[in-house]
Amino acid sequence: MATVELRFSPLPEHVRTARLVAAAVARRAGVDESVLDELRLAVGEACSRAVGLHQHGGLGGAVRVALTDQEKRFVIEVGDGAGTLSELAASSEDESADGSDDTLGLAVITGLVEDVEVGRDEAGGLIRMSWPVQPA
Amino acid sequence: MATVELRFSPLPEHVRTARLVAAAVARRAGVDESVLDELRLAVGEACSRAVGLHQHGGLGGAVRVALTDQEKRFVIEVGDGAGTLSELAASSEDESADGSDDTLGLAVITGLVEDVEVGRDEAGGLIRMSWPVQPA
Amino acid sequence: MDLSLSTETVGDRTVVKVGGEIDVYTAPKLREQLVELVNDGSYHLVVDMEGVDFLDSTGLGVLVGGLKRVRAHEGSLRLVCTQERILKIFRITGLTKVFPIHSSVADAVSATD
Amino acid sequence: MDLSLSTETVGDRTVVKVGGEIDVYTAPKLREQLVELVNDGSYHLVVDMEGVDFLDSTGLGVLVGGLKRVRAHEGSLRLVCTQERILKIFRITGLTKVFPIHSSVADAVSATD
Ligand SMILES: Nc1ncnc2c1ncn2[C@@H]1O[C@H](COP(=O)(O)OP(=O)(O)O)[C@@H](O)[C@H]1O
Ligand SMILES: Nc1ncnc2c1ncn2[C@@H]1O[C@H](COP(=O)(O)OP(=O)(O)O)[C@@H](O)[C@H]1O
Repeated sequence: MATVELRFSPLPEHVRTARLVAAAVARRAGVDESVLDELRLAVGEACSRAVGLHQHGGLGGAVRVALTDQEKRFVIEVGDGAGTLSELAASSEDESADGSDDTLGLAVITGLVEDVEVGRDEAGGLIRMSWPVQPA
Repeated sequence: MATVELRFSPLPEHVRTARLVAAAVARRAGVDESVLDELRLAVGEACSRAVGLHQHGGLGGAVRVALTDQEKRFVIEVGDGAGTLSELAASSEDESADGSDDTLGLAVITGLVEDVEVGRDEAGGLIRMSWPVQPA
Repeated sequence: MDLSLSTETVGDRTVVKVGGEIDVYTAPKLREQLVELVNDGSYHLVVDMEGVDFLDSTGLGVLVGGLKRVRAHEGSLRLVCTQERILKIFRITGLTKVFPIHSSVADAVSATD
Repeated sequence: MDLSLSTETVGDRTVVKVGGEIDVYTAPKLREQLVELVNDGSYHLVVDMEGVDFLDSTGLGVLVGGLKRVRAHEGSLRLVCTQERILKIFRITGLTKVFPIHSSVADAVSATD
């Protein structure tokens, strides 16, 4: 099981909560102070993307953030419940949006996080990221 | 569905995370600043109690905190997965513990929170508390 | 922390001073502000990011949107930013090539290239 | 924030100054400190709570445990606390009747009742 799991209804305001929780749990797990800012940003991006997918698709459900403290890595998984929509959105250019947020979001995540996988599970898209943990 | 739901493995350190999240989401939902301290304490007590039950019972599983923003009330539910253990613990006096924490914890919760119900669901004990929300 | 916004006119430029967090929650306020300025005929904008604590891709998107809007009127959108943390986000998204970034408001309002 | 602890001897009293959060996570450290003092023969304790930001029932339990320990040696455990927020927690649990609570360390170390 994840050490800590957060689920929230797809609203922008809860993305802040997700950032807050991820950073607090990561710090406590021993993730280096110097990468906490990046971690906070990356989690925010993954959650914003998930919220955007739910909102564009007019979907209810929840965004899931799983925080797992492994021996040597701190793993964060952000899953949306947007089903196949999450694939469409990742590939299509949304011309109506200012500056195509989704592409920018992924660029930020992949630019910041060394270990990142953009994949999927049963519910929809799943972004998996990890950071090293300092031995306590 | 709850607006925000947190699940965590039954370890004392995560109780802090639960306090942090509950206070942040409650504030954002419009719970008055003046009661946020009490809310934080009450959530902490409910979570500490749940963690204690899991630990005494040698149980795995997770403690659940559901935060629901209703029209006029902000509702917090803290559920343990301790099954029938949660009843035993509530009634028995644990003589080995310093000052019988469990009784003190419930005293704090019921002393602080006007609207509180101590009950149960399928998984175990469930403490339900609510606070008024200021119209935005 | 929430977003704070204030505007000031310096010659033909409008300086938008931004403070706090520009994220998925607050970015709409910044977007509104930029749209309003352009609608009111301010086409030469300087966005002062020195007070920004947090910036995500939604914020970047709003800035890119602002740039598109002023360009439609032959305008400009310049940024003021010296915070390494924030500059990094522009760099990894390739946006340092899209926005002129200055190290002070004085620099930005007098720039002409 | 974490718990901070420091001790000081004033005459026959030992003053334990506590800062930060006393909760389910940090209370074990306070318990250890109190147990150690009693084991070392300090039976007249003053716990200065003025620097405490957060106190929960686990913390109360540890203080009650400390009181039991010093009483087993005819000792005393006095608290220093003027923070209304913290006092309220002692009040609603009925512990204001159990602990002598003083408004300054000077008061507490000179109290004899
Ligand atoms: N990163 C965060 N995660 C969760 N809650 C937060 C975060 N940042 C701020 N908050 C909480 O949200 C409250 C309101 O923040 P703010 O952005 O000022 O709200 P508003 O949009 O209502 O003006 C703050 O007082 C704070 O407790
Ligand atoms: N209420 C809280 N909820 C979640 N995380 C918290 C809370 N308070 C502090 N933290 C985080 O935990 C980190 C470590 O806190 P601290 O108690 O000082 O840890 P330690 O026990 O490792 O010394 C803090 O830097 C902070 O980010």
